[in-house]
Amino acid sequence: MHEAAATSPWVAFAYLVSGVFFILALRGLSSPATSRRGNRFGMAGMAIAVVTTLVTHVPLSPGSALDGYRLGLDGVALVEILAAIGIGAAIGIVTARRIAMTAMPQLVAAFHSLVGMAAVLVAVAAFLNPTAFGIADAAGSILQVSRIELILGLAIGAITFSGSVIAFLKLNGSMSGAPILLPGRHLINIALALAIVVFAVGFWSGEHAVDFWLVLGLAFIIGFLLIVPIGGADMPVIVSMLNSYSGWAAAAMGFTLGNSAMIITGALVGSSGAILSYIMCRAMNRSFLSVIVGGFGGGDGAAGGAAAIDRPWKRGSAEDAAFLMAEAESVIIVPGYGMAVAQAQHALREMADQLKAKGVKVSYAIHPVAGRMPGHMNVLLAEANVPYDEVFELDEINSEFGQADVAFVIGANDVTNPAAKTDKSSPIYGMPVLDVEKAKTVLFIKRSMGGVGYAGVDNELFYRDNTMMLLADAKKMVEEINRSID
Amino acid sequence: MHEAAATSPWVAFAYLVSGVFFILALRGLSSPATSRRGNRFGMAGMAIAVVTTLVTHVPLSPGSALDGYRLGLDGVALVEILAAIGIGAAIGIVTARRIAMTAMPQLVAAFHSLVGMAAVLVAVAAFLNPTAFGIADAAGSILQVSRIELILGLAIGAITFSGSVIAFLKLNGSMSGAPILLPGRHLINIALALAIVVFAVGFWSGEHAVDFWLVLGLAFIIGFLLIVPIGGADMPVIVSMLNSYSGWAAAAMGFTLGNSAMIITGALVGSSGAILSYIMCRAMNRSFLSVIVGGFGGGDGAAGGAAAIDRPWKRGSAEDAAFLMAEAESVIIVPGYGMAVAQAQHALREMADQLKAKGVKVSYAIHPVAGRMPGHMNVLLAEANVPYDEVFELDEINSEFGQADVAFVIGANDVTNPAAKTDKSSPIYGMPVLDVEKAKTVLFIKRSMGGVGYAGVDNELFYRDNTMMLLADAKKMVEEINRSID
Amino acid sequence: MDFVSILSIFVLACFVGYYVVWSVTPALHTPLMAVTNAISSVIIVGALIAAAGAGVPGAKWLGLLGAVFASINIFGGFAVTARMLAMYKKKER
Amino acid sequence: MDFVSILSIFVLACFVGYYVVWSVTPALHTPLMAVTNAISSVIIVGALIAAAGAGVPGAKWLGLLGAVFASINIFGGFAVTARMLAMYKKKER
Ligand SMILES: NC(=O)c1ccc[n+]([C@@H]2O[C@H](COP(=O)([O-])OP(=O)(O)OC[C@H]3O[C@@H](n4cnc5c(N)ncnc54)[C@H](OP(=O)(O)O)[C@@H]3O)[C@@H](O)[C@H]2O)c1
Ligand SMILES: NC(=O)c1ccc[n+]([C@@H]2O[C@H](COP(=O)([O-])OP(=O)(O)OC[C@H]3O[C@@H](n4cnc5c(N)ncnc54)[C@H](OP(=O)(O)O)[C@@H]3O)[C@@H](O)[C@H]2O)c1
Repeated sequence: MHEAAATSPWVAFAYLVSGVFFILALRGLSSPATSRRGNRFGMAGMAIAVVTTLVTHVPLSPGSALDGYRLGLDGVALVEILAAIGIGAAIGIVTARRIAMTAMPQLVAAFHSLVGMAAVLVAVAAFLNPTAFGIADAAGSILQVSRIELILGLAIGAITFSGSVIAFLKLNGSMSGAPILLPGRHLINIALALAIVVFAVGFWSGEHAVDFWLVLGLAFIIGFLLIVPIGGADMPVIVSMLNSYSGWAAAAMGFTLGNSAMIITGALVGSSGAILSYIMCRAMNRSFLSVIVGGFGGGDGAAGGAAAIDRPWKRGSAEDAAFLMAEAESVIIVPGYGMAVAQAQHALREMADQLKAKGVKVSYAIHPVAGRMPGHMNVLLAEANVPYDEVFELDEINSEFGQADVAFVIGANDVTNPAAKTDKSSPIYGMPVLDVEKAKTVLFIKRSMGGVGYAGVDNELFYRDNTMMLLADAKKMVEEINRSID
Repeated sequence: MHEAAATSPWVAFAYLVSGVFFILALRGLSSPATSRRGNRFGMAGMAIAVVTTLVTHVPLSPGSALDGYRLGLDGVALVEILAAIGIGAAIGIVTARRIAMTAMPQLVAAFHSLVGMAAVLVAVAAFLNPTAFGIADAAGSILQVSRIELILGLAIGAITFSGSVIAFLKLNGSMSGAPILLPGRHLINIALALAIVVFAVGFWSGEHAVDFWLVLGLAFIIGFLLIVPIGGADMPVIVSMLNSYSGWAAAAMGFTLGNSAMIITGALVGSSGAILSYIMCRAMNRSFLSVIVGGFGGGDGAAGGAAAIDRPWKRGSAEDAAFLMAEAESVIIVPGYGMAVAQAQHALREMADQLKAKGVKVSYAIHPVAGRMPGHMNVLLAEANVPYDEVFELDEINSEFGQADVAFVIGANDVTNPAAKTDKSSPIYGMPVLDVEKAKTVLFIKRSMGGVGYAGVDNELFYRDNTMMLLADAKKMVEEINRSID
Repeated sequence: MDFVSILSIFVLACFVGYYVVWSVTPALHTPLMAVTNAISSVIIVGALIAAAGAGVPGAKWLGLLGAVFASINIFGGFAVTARMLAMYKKKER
Repeated sequence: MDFVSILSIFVLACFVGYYVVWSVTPALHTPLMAVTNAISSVIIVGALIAAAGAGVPGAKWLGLLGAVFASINIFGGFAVTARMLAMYKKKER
């Protein structure tokens, strides 16, 4: 009965519209001006999908199906469903309101784990009640093609879940960011993966429950093992990869249900995650494989590492910096991960305002992997009310450092390191970097000479003649500078 | 029987692959380096579609269907089919080999008329023999939804055919390029369009043959009437629009046959034509509507028009030009329609070679609507072996005229006219133009001071102090310059 | 829908996804991650079907739990995206 | 294929077409016109079906004629595109 309703052309059409709205949602993100409308398209698409499903899958009280929908409506079940949505909505909205912008990476990871878990729950439910999903044959056993789709959705969902949980814990600092390297982990992972394939095939051929549950358990474990060895700072690539997985899981469920909204979404999200991972790897000049294999990036520059402190360098004070910038014609601000950690974006905006009031031309240069997630710096600057037309990508602004009086590097490190251009032995060799050293003066805010960036390498810029180091917490330093400019 | 074969999932899959190959064909055109592989994808996609159709629609001799395919094969019909393809192939390949690159606009128009005619023939055949197309119900009459698709394909095909024939005749010079303006033509066209709609609805509701033939006849007529009032020089927009139509006609037939290759192709071609028309209109700063309404562009500057010959201007000789350019550090060549007419591209390439041998930096600046069809100049320069990395689009090069010693304008006019930037009353006001006037010296090749460009307006540049007019046929002038450089 | 139709939709959607994501401006990559998260929760459709299905109570409760999780994501994802996007402003002139 | 599947394919293909055509470099717009011309002759599928259909000789002959026209376009279109594309060369270094 449900199936008859679900295959009405209008229902399929509604899901198509929903899918198209999702496309328009992402399309809106091609510019900040259209992005808000895009987000509304996304909400509308989701509303269409949910309402369509509620209408075509009204819960019926047992035995009453013959009376038609209206009479047989199972009111309790409907209330339960609406309550479930309501509870989720409340939790979601409160979280979204409260979260600090600097905590975005964790939030995204946490949300992914929920998508993964939801996919697992749906797959298990479909396994337990295939008739409700219209994937059972007359004898009540699951169609073979649906079994493949189901087990795929299950495994991907489980990996997404446990992987995202680890990513969340590492990003949130609830777990050490350092890579945890089990001995023989590659062998263990390969064995697990093979086992999953074997049991999946078993489920496909025989529909045995035990195969189903084994796949579920092993997928949880492999998701955990795959992510644990990866350093906290590599997590954004992983989060993006898991995002991609959650898309493919949705697509697999879409195949099961013949639902075009889910298939389109799956393809969109799958591509999005894959492309963002690719962009990050390219901008870091690392192969995706080297990220997945893990062991890189102890996290947050805690290492201290190879800094050669015996070379001479110049230390500056907030007053020096204020004087230099107030006299300058143009200042380019280069924010990095340290700005996010220090939450210095608001103070920074005030500084820029003061400088602009003095007639200084201020612009912001954003490296594609500055910070710890794609677009991280842009969101923080936007939060501090920096207009987005003062913020430039690497390609747009890199040629302008030569004409700038001051490059103001705040909490960025790797993305300015000239070793990437010259030193073939450097781990970041080949990564495109911002040419801050071409500015007349480079001001560098960081907390200590010993602290290194994500890649754990020393930055030769600190010791240049035209560099002045401002050693302090980014927010405190900028606030001091603000007081000195008058 | 045919239908049973046609609905096998493998057949649908083959058509999907064919459609994907067509996507990859267009995708290849995103850069010259990948374009040849793209074209091969296109051929492969077409081969898959044709072979799939031949295999699933083997001609059977009447009455033998029960014996199965192999026994009942109608050999004569098969030979006829292969012969038809062979004849088409021979004509097509010979034409493609022989055609001059300057005649591309005509060729494209001629090819479009054939697509339109093929669509008409297929629609008529489907009307005469609906069973073969699997669109007949048990009683032998055509399904209602198929009637809509059929009549749409028929009308669009017919309009594409007759419109393209006129476009071909105008572009080929077999018919005057001047717009032919019937009195009351808008009323006539509206009446015709209404009549087509009425008869189409009639066919949809009653399946009367007379409605079908009336739609066909009227569509031929309206295609003719719509294009006749449009000036020869506006034809490229029209050809592109007809290209778009032929795509939608293919898509309509694809709906009829449930064929994804045809649907995907239809959408690709439909978008392509529409986008190219849009690009042309935008680059000319005209609305699509004003093109469609017609009456613009008497063609080929024959008009002579408003040239104010009483203003002073400087005339140069080939020797002057040769001297100036040989001494220059950088020369930017701006080709236009006149270069195509004079077939001066080869001579121009030699000139550039000679200059480069003297250490002059030579580059080419191509305006999006230089010439008479999109990408026209690029093909001609490529024909003359100009490497494509010396050829730049408007956006890429426009800022460099300021540093150039010589802007060498050969047969271009409108695309350099500064009136587009300053004179609000000019018909080309608002169209983006090449800033040739910023070069130290502007050399202008055209045949006469009286001759104007496509838009029929005078160009104030001719009278500037830093302009030197080289009045002659473009090819002859360049050849003379070549002799003078030594 | 037959399998080849679904496959066709999927293949074409992958092309669309590829192009649409590459056209997202890098400045909005963080909102992109948030919004893809929200839309991938369209998996709620499956959860709702399970929750409405009669006969197997276990499946029903799993469906309800799935609906809770998915709607946390949906509402949270769209809300946080909206919050971020509201911050992107042009210079006032 | 049911109508909604076909419609879905069409809608998604329109998105793909939009993006794929905008990504064509302007220097190759003339080859683009030629190659779209060639692929739009996939309408030959309909002509071949008509030509193979038994019973109605008129339809058959129209199909054959359609096949001639379409294959002029197919072979001519791809050949002229190949000829043009062969001319686009990089600087030899
Ligand atoms: N954006 C992404 O999507 C992404 C993804 C994965 C990996 N990554 C990697 O992350 C790195 C980003 O480069 P980045 O230049 O932004 O950062 P970075 O190279 O990691 O450097 C951060 C700098 O900020 C300083 N810092 C930390 N906390 C601070 C505070 N409270 N006040 C002032 N300074 C502080 C650190 O030095 P002190 O400790 O001395 O203060 C360090 O020099 C790249 O290597 C990139 O490959 C980025
Ligand atoms: N490319 C497209 O897709 C497209 C489509 C539709 C319309 N258009 C329109 O076409 C125009 C193209 O601009 P354009 O600058 O390339 O050309 P144009 O403005 O039409 O000017 C052509 C110039 O070439 C000269 N000329 C003609 N034959 C010549 C010969 N044999 N030797 C030397 N010179 C010759 C003409 O002057 P003389 O007569 O004095 O020699 C004229 O000044 C634009 O207005 C555009 O809007 C283009």
